[in-house]
Amino acid sequence: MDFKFLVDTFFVALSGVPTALIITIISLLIALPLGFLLALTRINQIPVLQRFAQVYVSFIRGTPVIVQIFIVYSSVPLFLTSIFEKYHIDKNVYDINPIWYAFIVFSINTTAIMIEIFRSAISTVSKGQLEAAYSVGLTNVQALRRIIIPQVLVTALPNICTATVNLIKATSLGYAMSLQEITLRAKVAANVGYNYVEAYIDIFLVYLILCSLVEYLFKRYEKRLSKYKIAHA
Amino acid sequence: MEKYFNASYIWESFPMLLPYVKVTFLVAGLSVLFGTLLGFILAAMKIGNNKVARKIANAYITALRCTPSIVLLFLVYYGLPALAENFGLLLDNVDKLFFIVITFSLQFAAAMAEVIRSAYQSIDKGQFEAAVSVGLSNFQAYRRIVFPQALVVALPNFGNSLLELIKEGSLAYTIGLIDVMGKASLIIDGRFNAHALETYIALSVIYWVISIVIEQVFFKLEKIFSKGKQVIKTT
Amino acid sequence: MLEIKNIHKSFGQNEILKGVDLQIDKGDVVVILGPSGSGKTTLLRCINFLEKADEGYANFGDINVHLKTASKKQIHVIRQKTAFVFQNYNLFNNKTALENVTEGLIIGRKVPKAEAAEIGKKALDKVGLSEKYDAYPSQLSGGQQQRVGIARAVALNPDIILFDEPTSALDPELVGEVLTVMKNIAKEGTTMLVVTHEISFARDVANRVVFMDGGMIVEEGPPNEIFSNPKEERTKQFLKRVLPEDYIYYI
Amino acid sequence: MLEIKNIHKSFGQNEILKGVDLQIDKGDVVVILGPSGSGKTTLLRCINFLEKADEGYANFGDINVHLKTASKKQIHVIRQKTAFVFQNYNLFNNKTALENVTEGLIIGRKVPKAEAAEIGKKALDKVGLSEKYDAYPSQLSGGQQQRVGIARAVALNPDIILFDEPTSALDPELVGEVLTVMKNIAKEGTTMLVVTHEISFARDVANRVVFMDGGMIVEEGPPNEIFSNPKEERTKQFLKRVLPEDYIYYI
Amino acid sequence: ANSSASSDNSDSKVRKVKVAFDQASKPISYLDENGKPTGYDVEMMKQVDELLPDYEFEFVGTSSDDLLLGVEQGKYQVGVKNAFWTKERTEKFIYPKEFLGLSSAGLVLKKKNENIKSLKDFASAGLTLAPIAANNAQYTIIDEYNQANPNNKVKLKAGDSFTVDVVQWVNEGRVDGGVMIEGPFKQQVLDKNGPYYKLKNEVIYNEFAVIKTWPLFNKKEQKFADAYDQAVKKLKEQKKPNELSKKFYGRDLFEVLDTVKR
Ligand SMILES: Nc1ncnc2c1ncn2[C@@H]1O[C@H](COP(=O)(O)OP(=O)(O)OP(=O)(O)O)[C@@H](O)[C@H]1O
Ligand SMILES: Nc1ncnc2c1ncn2[C@@H]1O[C@H](COP(=O)(O)OP(=O)(O)OP(=O)(O)O)[C@@H](O)[C@H]1O
Ligand SMILES: [Mg+2]
Ligand SMILES: [Mg+2]
Repeated sequence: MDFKFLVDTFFVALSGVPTALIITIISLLIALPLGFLLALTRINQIPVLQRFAQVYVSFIRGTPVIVQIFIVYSSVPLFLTSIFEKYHIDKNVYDINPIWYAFIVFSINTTAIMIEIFRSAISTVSKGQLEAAYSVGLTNVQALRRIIIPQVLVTALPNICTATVNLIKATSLGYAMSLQEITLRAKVAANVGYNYVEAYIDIFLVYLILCSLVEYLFKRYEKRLSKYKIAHA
Repeated sequence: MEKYFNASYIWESFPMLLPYVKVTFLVAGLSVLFGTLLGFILAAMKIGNNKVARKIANAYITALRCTPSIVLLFLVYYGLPALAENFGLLLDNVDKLFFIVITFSLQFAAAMAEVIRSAYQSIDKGQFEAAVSVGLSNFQAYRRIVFPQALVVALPNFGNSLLELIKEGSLAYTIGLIDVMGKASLIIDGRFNAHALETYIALSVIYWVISIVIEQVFFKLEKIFSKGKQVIKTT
Repeated sequence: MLEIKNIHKSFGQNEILKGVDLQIDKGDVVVILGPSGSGKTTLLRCINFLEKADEGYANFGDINVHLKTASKKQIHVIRQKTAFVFQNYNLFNNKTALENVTEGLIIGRKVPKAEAAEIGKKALDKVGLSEKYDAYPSQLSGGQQQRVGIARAVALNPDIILFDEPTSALDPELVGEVLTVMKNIAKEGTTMLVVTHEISFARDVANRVVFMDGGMIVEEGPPNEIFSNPKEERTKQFLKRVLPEDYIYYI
Repeated sequence: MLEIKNIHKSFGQNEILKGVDLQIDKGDVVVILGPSGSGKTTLLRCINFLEKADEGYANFGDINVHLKTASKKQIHVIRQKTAFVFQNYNLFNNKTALENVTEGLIIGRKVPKAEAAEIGKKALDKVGLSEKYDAYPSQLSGGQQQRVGIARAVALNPDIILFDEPTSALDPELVGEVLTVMKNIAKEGTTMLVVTHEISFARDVANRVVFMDGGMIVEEGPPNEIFSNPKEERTKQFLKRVLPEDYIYYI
Repeated sequence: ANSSASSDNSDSKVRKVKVAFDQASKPISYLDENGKPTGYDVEMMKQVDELLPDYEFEFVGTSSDDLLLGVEQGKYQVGVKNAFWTKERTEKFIYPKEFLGLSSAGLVLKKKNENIKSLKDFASAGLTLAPIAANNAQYTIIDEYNQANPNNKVKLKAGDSFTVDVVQWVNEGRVDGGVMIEGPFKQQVLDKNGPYYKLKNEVIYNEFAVIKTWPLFNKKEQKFADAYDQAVKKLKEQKKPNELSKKFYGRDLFEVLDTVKR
C-alpha cells in the first residue's frame, strides 16, 4: 500500500466533489418541480399526461442508469445534429460539454423517482387539508403552495434524501461520459502507477463522507420542517 | 442519423443476450434470499430495546446506503479473502458468484431492514393485543395475525428493492461475471464499439420487460395476500 | 339570505341528493338531522362547492348561481361568503392555531398581516383559546382543535357558517366545550347551518330542524314540533333510535 | 369470582393507577365511569396483562397471582378466563368474521376446527350476524365489527368479559345495536366489566357502577344511587357534564 | 502443463496459476463466440503454458480494473491486458524481462487531416481527441507524450471504453481524432463486411507508434516470471509471436521492432 499516493489521491478524488454536487443539484432542481407536477397528473388522472408519466416512470425505473447513460450519450448528439442540419442551425453539437449530458440523464432519471415519491407523499396528506384551504377562500395554487406542499415535503423528505444519496452515488457513472468527477479523477491518478487499491479506498472514503454528510443535513432539515409534528403522537 | 443507426443490430442482440438473463436472475435470487434473512435480523435489532444493537443496525444501514455498489463489490471481493486469511481460510479459489452474492446480500439487507421495520410498525398494536387476549401465545399472535398483515404492507417496497437489486446486479460484470449486462459489453467490444447504441437499446428493453413482469407479479401477490384489506370508504 | 333550490347530486350510479330545497334567513340556526348516508354532508359540501352538484341553484342574496356551471369567480365569491367547520377539524397541520385562523384572511382576502393577526386573536379569544395562539394542531386536544376550526370560520366573518357534525369526533366530555362555543356564536346572531346528532343543541339553539333521509328533506319545522310531535314515520323511527331511550317522553 | 387488590401502575413518572381494589361476583355487570385519562382503560388492560401492573394481586377463583411477577403460564391461564372487547374493535383484518371468532378457539385452545366453527357460528348468530360469516372486517360497518368483537369474546366462554368503551367509536345510530347485544349477553348471566359513557346502559343493566378519577375509585354503588344521589363532589361534576343537560332531573 | 495434469494437491510439482485477462479488449484479449478466451495476449500465454510443465494456467476473464487489483493482491498470479511499461508500475508489479507483444497505436482521422502523422502534428493543429479509458494503455501513451511536451499538449480526456466508437465519432465530427489499434480499424472500415466499410473514403488511419506490451506479475511471483521469460524467449525464436500478430492484428508488427522505442 502506497500511503503517500493514498493521501494525495484522496484530495484528487475530493476535487471531483464539486462536479458530483453540481450534477446532483441541477438534477434535483429540475426533477423536484417536474416530478411534483407529473405526480399531480397521475393523482388527478389527467388523461394523456398520466399515461405518459406512467410509461416514463416504468421505463426509467426498469433500466439501469448506466444503460440510460449510454443511450443518451450516443443518441442525443446524433439526434441534435440531424435537427441542426434540418433547420440550418450553425452550431457544433460536439462543442457541448459532457456535463450537459449528465444533466439530461440524471434529471430524466431523478424526475421519474420524484414522481413516485411525491405520488405516495401527496396521498398521505388528507384531502381535508385541501378542502379546508378552499373553504377559507384560498385558490388552487395558494392551497398547494401554503398548505399541501409543506406537508408533502415533510413526508417525502426521507425518500428524497435516499434519492439524493443514490443520485450522488450514481454520478460516479459519469466516467462513461468523460465527466471529471470523483471516480474518474481517482482512476486517472491511479493509472500511472496502477495504484487501484488506493484509488478505490479513496473513492470509498469520499463517497462515505459526502453521502453521510448529505444524509445528516437532510435529517436536520427534516427535524426543522416537521416541528409541527413533534408534539405528541 | 440513419448513417449510424441500424435497427437490425437490435434484433440481432436479443438472442445473444437472452441466455444471460439466467445469470442475472441467479444473482438476484440468491441475494434476495440471504439479504432478506439478514434484513430480518437488522430489523429486529432496530425494533428491539437493546440500544447497542440499534446503534449497530443504524450504522450498518447508513454505511451501506452511502457506499457505491461497485466500491462495495471490490471491498468484498478483496477484503473478505484478506479477512478470511486471518482465520486460516483460503477463499482465492471460491467462485466469483459467491462474492457477488455476498455483496448484493449485504446491500439488499440494508434496504430490507427498513422495509421490514416500517411494515411491522404499520400494523396497529391492537392486532397483537387482540390476538393474545383471545389466548394466542406471542409467537402465534405474530405468525398468524401480525406477519400476514405486515407482509402486505411490505410487498410493494420489497418489489422496488428487488428491481433495484436487479439493476445494480449489472455491476457484477466488473469482476468478470457475465450476466446480461456483461454480455452486452462483450458484444459491443466484439464489434469494436460500433453500433453500441443498438445493443444498449436491446439491453434496456430486456431490463424493462423484466421489471414490468416483476411489477405485475408483485401487484398480483399483493392482491392475493391482501384479502380482507380492501378498504370501504365511509365519509 | 341563502336559498337553495333543487340540488341533485350523484356519485356514479348512486343518486345521493334527490332535489333538496332549503331556505335560510339571516340569523337563522338550522339543524339538519338524519341517518348516516342520507346525504347531509354531501348537501353541505355542495353548498360550499367542495362537491360539484349535478343540478340546482343557490341564491346568495344578490348572487344567483347555477351550481353545476358556476364559474371559478362565482365559486370564489360564494366561498368568501361561507365558512365550513369540518367533522374532523381539518386544521392545517403545518400552521399554528393563529396561523390557521389568519391564513384565509391574509392569503385569501389580502387582509394586511397585522390586522389579520388582530382579527385572528379576537376569534381565538372568543372560543377560549387565548393561551394557545402558537400551538400546533398536534399539541391541542380534539375539543381545542375544533374550537380553532370554529374560530377559523368566525374570523372570516362569513354570511353563513356550515357545520358538519362538529362534535362527533370528540370525546363525550369535550363535546360540551364545543357546543358552548357554538351556542355563544349563535347568540351573536351568526347564521348557521349545522349537521349534528346533538339533540340538546338542536332543541336549545336551532330555530328550525330539518330531517333528511334518502337524499331528500322528509320533514322540517321548529325543534319542539319535530321532537315531540314528528309527523312522518321515518322521523319517528329515527328519533327513537337517537334519543336517550326515555328522553323523548320527558320533553 | 374476580377480586383485584391494590393495583398500581405508572408510565414513566406518571402514576396512572394509584391502588385500585375491585370485587366482581359471578353474574355481576359492573360499569366503570370516569373522565378521560382517569385510568379506566389502563385498569382493564392490567387485568388482562396487556399492560404489566407495577403492584397488586388478582384473585381469580382458585388462582391468586401477583400481577407484576406472574409467570407466562399464569398469564395464559388468566387470559383463558377473560376476554376483551376493544374500543376500536381490533378485529383481525386478515381474517373473516367467523375466523376472527374461531381463531382463539382453534389456535389458542386447540378446539377441533369443526367444533370451533360450530361455536363461532352460534356466537355470531347471537349477535345477529348470521349473514356475515365470511365478511372481512373492512366489509362491515362499525356496529357490525363491534358485534363480531363481542362474538369473539363470547365464543371463548370466559368467566368474565372486559369491555373498553365498546360503543364510543361508533356512529350514534349504530350504538343502539351494540348496546342491545350487550344487554342480551348480560341477561344470560355473563359476568361483565364495562367501561362506557352510555348512562342508559349503566342504569338499565349494571348492578354496580364504579366512578374512577385520577387513578382511584372515588365512589361506587348501585346505579340509581350513583346517578340520582352521588355523594362525592367530583362524581357530581362529572355526571353534570356527561348527562344530557336536563336528563339528570328526570330520573 | 496441460489439462491432463492432475489437480491432485499431492502432485506438488504442477502449480495452478490464475491468468487474468481483460475479457472485452478485442483483439488483444477477449471471449470468442463460444465464450472461450482468445486474443493475441491470451494465445501467447497459452503457448507459454505449453512450455511450462510445472505450471497449469487457468484463464480468468474479467474487467481491466479488477485485473489490476487482483494481480496486485495476489488473487491472480499474472494478468494480461495490453499493459505498457512505466517506472511507477514496477513498484506494484513484476515486469518480466521479455515483453509479450507489440501494440500499434494510430490516429483515426478525417480524410482532410491526412497529413497529421504524429501526436505532435495532432497537438499543434489543436485538434480534439476521443476520450480514452483511464486504465487503457493508449491513455498512457498520450499522457507520456504530454509530460514530455508540456508546451504542445494533446487534449486528453479520460472516459469509458464502451461509450466511444472512435470511427463513428471521428466521422460525424464529434471529435477530430481518436486513438485506435490497427486491427480493429481494418476490420471495421477496410473489410468489405465491416460495419463502416461505407466510410472507407472518409476516415483514415495513421500509425504513430508501436509499443511493447507486458504481462503483469504479482510481486511474489519472481520465480514464475523467470519461467515465463524462458518460455517466451523460446517462442520468439520460433517466430510464434509473429504468427499471432498476423492473425490478430492483421500484420506482423515485429517487422518494425527496431523502430520501437519503448
Ligand atoms: N366521494 C364520494 N364518492 C362516492 N360516494 C360517496 C362520496 N361521498 C359520499 N358518498 C356516498 O354518499 C352517501 C351519502 O353520504 P353523506 O356523507 O352525505 O351522508 P351523511 O348523511 O353525511 O352521513 P353521515 O351521518 O354518516 O356523515 C353515502 O352512501 C356515501 O357512501
Ligand atoms: N402506554 C402508555 N404510555 C404512557 N402513558 C400512557 C400509556 N397508556 C396510557 N397512558 C396515560 O395514562 C393515562 C390514563 O390513560 P387511560 O387510557 O387508562 O385513561 P382512560 O380513563 O381510559 O381515558 P379515556 O376515557 O380517554 O379512554 C392517560 O393520561 C394516558 O396518557
Ligand atoms: Mg356526514
Ligand atoms: Mg380509555
